[in-house]
Amino acid sequence: MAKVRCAWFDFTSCEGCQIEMTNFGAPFLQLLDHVEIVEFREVMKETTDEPIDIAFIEGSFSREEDRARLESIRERAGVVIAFGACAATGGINALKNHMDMDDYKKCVYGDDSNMPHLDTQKAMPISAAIKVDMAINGCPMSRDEFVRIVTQVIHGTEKVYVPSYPVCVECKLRETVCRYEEGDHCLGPIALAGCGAPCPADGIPCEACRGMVVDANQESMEKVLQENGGMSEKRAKDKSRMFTANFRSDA
Amino acid sequence: MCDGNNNVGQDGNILLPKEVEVVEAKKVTASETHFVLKMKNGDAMDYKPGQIVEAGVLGYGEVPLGFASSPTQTEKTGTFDLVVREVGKVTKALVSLQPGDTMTMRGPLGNGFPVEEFEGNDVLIVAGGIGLCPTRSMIKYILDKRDDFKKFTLFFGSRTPAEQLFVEDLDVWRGAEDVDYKEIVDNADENWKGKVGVITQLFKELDELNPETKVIICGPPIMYKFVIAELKGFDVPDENIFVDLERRMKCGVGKCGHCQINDKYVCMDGPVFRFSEIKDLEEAI
Amino acid sequence: MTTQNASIKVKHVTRVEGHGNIVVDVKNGTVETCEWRVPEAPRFFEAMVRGRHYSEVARITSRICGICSVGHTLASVKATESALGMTVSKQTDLLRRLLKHGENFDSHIVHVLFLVAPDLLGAPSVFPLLETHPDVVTKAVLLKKLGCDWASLISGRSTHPTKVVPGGFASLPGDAYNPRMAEDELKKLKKMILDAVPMVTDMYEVLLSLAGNIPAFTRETEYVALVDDVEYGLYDGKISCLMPDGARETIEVEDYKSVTNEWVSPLSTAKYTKHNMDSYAACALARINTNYDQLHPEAKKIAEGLGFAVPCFNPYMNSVAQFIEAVHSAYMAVGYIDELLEMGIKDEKPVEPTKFSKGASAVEVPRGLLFHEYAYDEEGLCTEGNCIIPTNQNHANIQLDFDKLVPELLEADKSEAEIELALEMLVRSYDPCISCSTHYLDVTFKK
Amino acid sequence: MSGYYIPSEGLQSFAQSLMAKMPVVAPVAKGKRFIFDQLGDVAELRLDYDTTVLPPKKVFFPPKQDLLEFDEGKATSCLDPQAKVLLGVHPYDIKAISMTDKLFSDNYADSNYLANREVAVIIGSNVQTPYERAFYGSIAQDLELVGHDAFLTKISDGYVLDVVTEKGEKLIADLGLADASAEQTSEAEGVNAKADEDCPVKLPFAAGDVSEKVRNSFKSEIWDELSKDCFSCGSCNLVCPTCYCFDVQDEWGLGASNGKRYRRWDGCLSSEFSEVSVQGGSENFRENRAERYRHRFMRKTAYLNDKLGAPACVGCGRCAGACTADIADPVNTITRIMES
Ligand SMILES: Cc1cc2nc3c(=O)[nH]c(=O)nc-3n(C[C@H](O)[C@H](O)[C@H](O)COP(=O)(O)OP(=O)(O)OC[C@H]3O[C@@H](n4cnc5c(N)ncnc54)[C@H](O)[C@@H]3O)c2cc1C
Ligand code: SF4
Ligand code: SF4
Ligand code: SF4
Repeated sequence: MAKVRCAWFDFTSCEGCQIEMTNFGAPFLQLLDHVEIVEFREVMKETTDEPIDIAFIEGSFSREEDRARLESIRERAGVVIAFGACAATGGINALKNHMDMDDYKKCVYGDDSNMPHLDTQKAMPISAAIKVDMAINGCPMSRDEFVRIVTQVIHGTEKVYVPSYPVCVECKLRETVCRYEEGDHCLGPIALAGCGAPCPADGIPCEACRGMVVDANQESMEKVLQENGGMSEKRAKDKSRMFTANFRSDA
Repeated sequence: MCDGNNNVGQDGNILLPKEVEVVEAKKVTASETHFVLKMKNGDAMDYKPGQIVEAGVLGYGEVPLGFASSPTQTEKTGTFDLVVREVGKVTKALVSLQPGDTMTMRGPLGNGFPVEEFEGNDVLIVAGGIGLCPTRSMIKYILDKRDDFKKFTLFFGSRTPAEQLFVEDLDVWRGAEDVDYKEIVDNADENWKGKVGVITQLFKELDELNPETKVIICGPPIMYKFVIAELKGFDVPDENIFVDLERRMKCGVGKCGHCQINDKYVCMDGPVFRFSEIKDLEEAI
Repeated sequence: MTTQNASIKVKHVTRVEGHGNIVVDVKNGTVETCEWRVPEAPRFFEAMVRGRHYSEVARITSRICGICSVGHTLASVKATESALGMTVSKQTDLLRRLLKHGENFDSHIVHVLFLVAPDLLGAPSVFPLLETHPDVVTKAVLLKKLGCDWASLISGRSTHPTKVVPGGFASLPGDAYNPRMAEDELKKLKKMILDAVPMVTDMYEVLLSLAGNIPAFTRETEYVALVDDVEYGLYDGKISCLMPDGARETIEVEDYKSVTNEWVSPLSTAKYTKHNMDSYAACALARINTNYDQLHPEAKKIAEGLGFAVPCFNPYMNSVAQFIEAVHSAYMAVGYIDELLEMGIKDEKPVEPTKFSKGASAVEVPRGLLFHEYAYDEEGLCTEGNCIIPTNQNHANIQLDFDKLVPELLEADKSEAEIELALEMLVRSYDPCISCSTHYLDVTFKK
Repeated sequence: MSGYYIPSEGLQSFAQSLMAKMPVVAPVAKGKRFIFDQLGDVAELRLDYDTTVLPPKKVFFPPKQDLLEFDEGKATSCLDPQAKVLLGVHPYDIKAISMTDKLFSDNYADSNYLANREVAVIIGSNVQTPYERAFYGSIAQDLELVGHDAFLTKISDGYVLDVVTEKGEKLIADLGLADASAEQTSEAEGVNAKADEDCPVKLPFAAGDVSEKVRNSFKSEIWDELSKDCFSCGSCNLVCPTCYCFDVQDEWGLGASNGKRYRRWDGCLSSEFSEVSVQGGSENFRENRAERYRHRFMRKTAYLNDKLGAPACVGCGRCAGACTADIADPVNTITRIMES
């Protein structure tokens, strides 16, 4: 089997998904038997102008000026994978999408906020700019899912199965005591699974970093957040802005 | 039902498939491939028309597929046929197999058509699109044992002439004396000289239909309702109508639950159902 | 002088986290422009935390940076604890220190072995080294994995930790759901660290053989780092400013703004800082210059072996300082684990807030000093936030290093390629984390 | 067979001597709840548990179970049954296990379940602390309590251990347990006879009536109303001791051609569960929440009754507690339907 040419590109993000690539240990070296890394700015100087088999794109699309670069990657790549939550859904960066630009600029840069290089637009998934074939979701991306998807793509599968059910399923499969039973709250019932539900297992709520399931029952979620999660109506309404701003019915 | 002997793999693991050799692989339409297959290790494939198998490729998964050949052929040649339409992950892996490659298989599974009940009766088969695959098994069976059946009528509808399956068979049936074959397409092309329209139009050409006729319907869900309405017009009782249903199936042996329609498991109680049994099951059709 | 004019254009200098530009313009032997620029897309975290509940704030600000997310999380929960009047338990304090060492070890291994070592070996990246130095790369990968597992065991995961929450920990180390299992997990970690010591020693030998390739450049500057009574300043303490003449000044964390004095440059989406001098450095070098005495004896041995002496004013030596710190962290961790096991692990719930006000914190992240500050309203919702990250604090210092280095290199008749490499290596030695500060490292030479 | 007596303070050493023979899986505390887990320290055994998050079916039918491994086109079975003691199983869970035993052995016997089941020794236990949502006292009453090998009953000053199979007898033969006295035996009988009375919630309808009425409500609009808050999260399926649906997926390994096929618990409440490709397109036979929600209740109260001889619900109450929207409680739902 010829090695698959892979490249990594980054946009607005914390680069944590790229760093997760270094956290595999020995399996990473095994993966290098099938994968040739041809571009990865964070760890290497080499770049390529040749066609790429798989382009992993990290970061959200948050500046119009990034569109051209995204398009050129799309042109060169056979498969484009949104790498991590920022690229797949807009990620944490979309937490400011409901705010007014002048307001958030002023908040951070004060009187200097009118300098033009500080302008941004709403943080969107890269699919807002180019066609994306699949996503390795999560904040940070799930290493297990990375291996699962990449090995399938290497073996020629174009349509990789990824779960469409909520995080509660994975929570049950690992027998985590539900946050609600511990007197906490959780967005698991509307959150897209695939991560293996690490957060509730570690004792914190699921913040839905992979976005929402299709047909998420947002109304019921608000109700549960108030009735069982003990939140005020306002907090319950604002709760899902953290990672799922672009999924909300008001987005 | 056939006994389970064919089914049980190593360690008695019912979910462990056996190996099947691809003898021929012929692309018959843009999306369908016709396979001729043979069990490896000299095992026999002992099935009834209308039964199914779980066919797969290791690393991609398994999917339910209906036999497209008649057991009468398998008895003679030791081979059997499947037709696979490429729609997704597993079917893509299946259609990429070449002669000499290995396909994995569990089966035969399911009930199949109640052949004994059909014997000595008139038979009408209404097949739409890929619904011709599982019914081909029965058609071939009837044609091979023609004397066991009375009048045999076959309706076949497809979306376009290019999507017609088994073109060699169709040629034979068009000219055959012992089958009343009628065909129609939803949309014609410039070379099509036949009828254009929906499959139910073919009923208009029938002067009469013996209410004792045993009818098989297999095609897209939308077809069932309209065909059954036509049959009502000829007073065919629900007990004489047989439908072939499709559901997602993971195990094929009545465990995984995916194919369940109310009380019924399509993989065990079906895929062939007497219409009278399921007509009140809301989720069935 | 032959390099009267220089014309080099390199786009996307690599092996740093985030994007930054260098613009150097030399005409007739005179440096006309020499600028370090950060055009990373701004991300506005301080605006995004407004209105969020205190339990969510660290989860948001962790996403400032995927590499020092443990540090951001710790700084964030500490600032929140200070604002909400929460005093954490001894167990929490020890576990967090153990975690902090885990992050330091983890990040330093990546930086020194994956990002800097290729420069010293003249390779474009770590991947060609797989062919030439397979043994070294394999060990580096295993050590990196150890760092990740170590931090993950305590914090849930090394990128965007889960278990670290205001008031303590959301759950026990590892997959433990009771104290007995937690103690087993810590024993496992101790064994993992001790088992890795021979690999660390091997890496020391490699570094020793390459030490000669580290450029000799010095520039006296102010060093800012944490000082802590308990240990070599990392997790907690006060701010110390060390002047080139050895003068020291200690400042309370609440008064961090009197040190950082942030200003916005039109060249950058990140903010710049300055204190007593025109710039200061906040990095491993700053820490080791400030706290050398508190290094673990085994780490001091490594420092001596590498010929490292304080005070050191060569910014390129920051990578060596990082390696020494990695060794320090490994030994310190073993001590902390022993202390925890001796105390016996208890299943503690995070402490609750006692007030709602404003509070600041400082934590040393692998690349320098980090400040977080928040204010909360009576509902526990954040009303304002401020994060000052080390790379921001180093931007001005990098600029001044450039200002001294470029003429020296021109003087020494270096080729364009050599100058380019020297500048890239300088930027890299600071281990900048630009996405922290707010992506693109372009080096542009104009004639 | 025979009854033995274990004094209160002897319970841990009893468990310890079992642990010396083979792994013991028993209830232990996890946060505010309990789970069945392999005992690491005998002091952690909690026979006073109310109920566990997941039912003990996980011991035979793990949430994720490898079915086969393959390499270079050759597949081999992953069956690897490990003998263990399953200690402290409540009667409702024993009933559920005998239901899954039947379901996995009917028609085609599934050795992936049965092999694990056969090597396990089950020691039941009476309910010392009933789960607040439990209604086992008023459902599946006619179902015989079978399938376990021994049963522990808490009495005033210890436990009576009833050994009911040879497998059970073999396990404890060399432990030197004292025989239970006639008083102890009759005290235990008394405890078990009134166990159902202590069950906190009661379902006041006969199974046959429920089955009929629920079936007849198939087309009722009540399902829309009942399922309005449903998240399609499937928690109600996954925690249920009598649910056994699964999904099968293939997964490649890191080598060139190796991998495995596994199954994982699935639930009819998830929307992908009933998706099919029909004629190449995609269709969902239970597209909306109400249809899926209804399917579960049909299965629990009607569809499997003939096969199992009782409704496919043993009244553990786990689904009621697991449903974040609190709409999965069979008692509430059945009552609403019966009263509609
Ligand atoms: C009784 C029966 C007989 C069949 N006979 C034939 C036949 O003779 N020839 C033929 O080409 N096809 C037949 N099918 C359909 C075939 O099983 C599906 O096309 C196949 O399962 C799709 O799998 P995939 O992995 O390629 O698609 P996927 O990538 O999984 O998905 C494509 C679509 O198929 C659906 N799907 C996934 N798994 C299944 C499943 N197990 N059953 C049904 N839909 C599924 C998905 O929801 C999706 O909409 C039959 C199905 C049944 C139930
Ligand atoms: S903890 Fe969250 S994800 Fe897990 S079951 Fe409860 S609500 Fe669902
Ligand atoms: S009924 Fe409750 S537990 Fe079941 S799928 Fe709906 S929300 Fe989830
Ligand atoms: S339906 Fe609910 S109460 Fe009944 S057995 Fe299942 S989980 Fe227990």
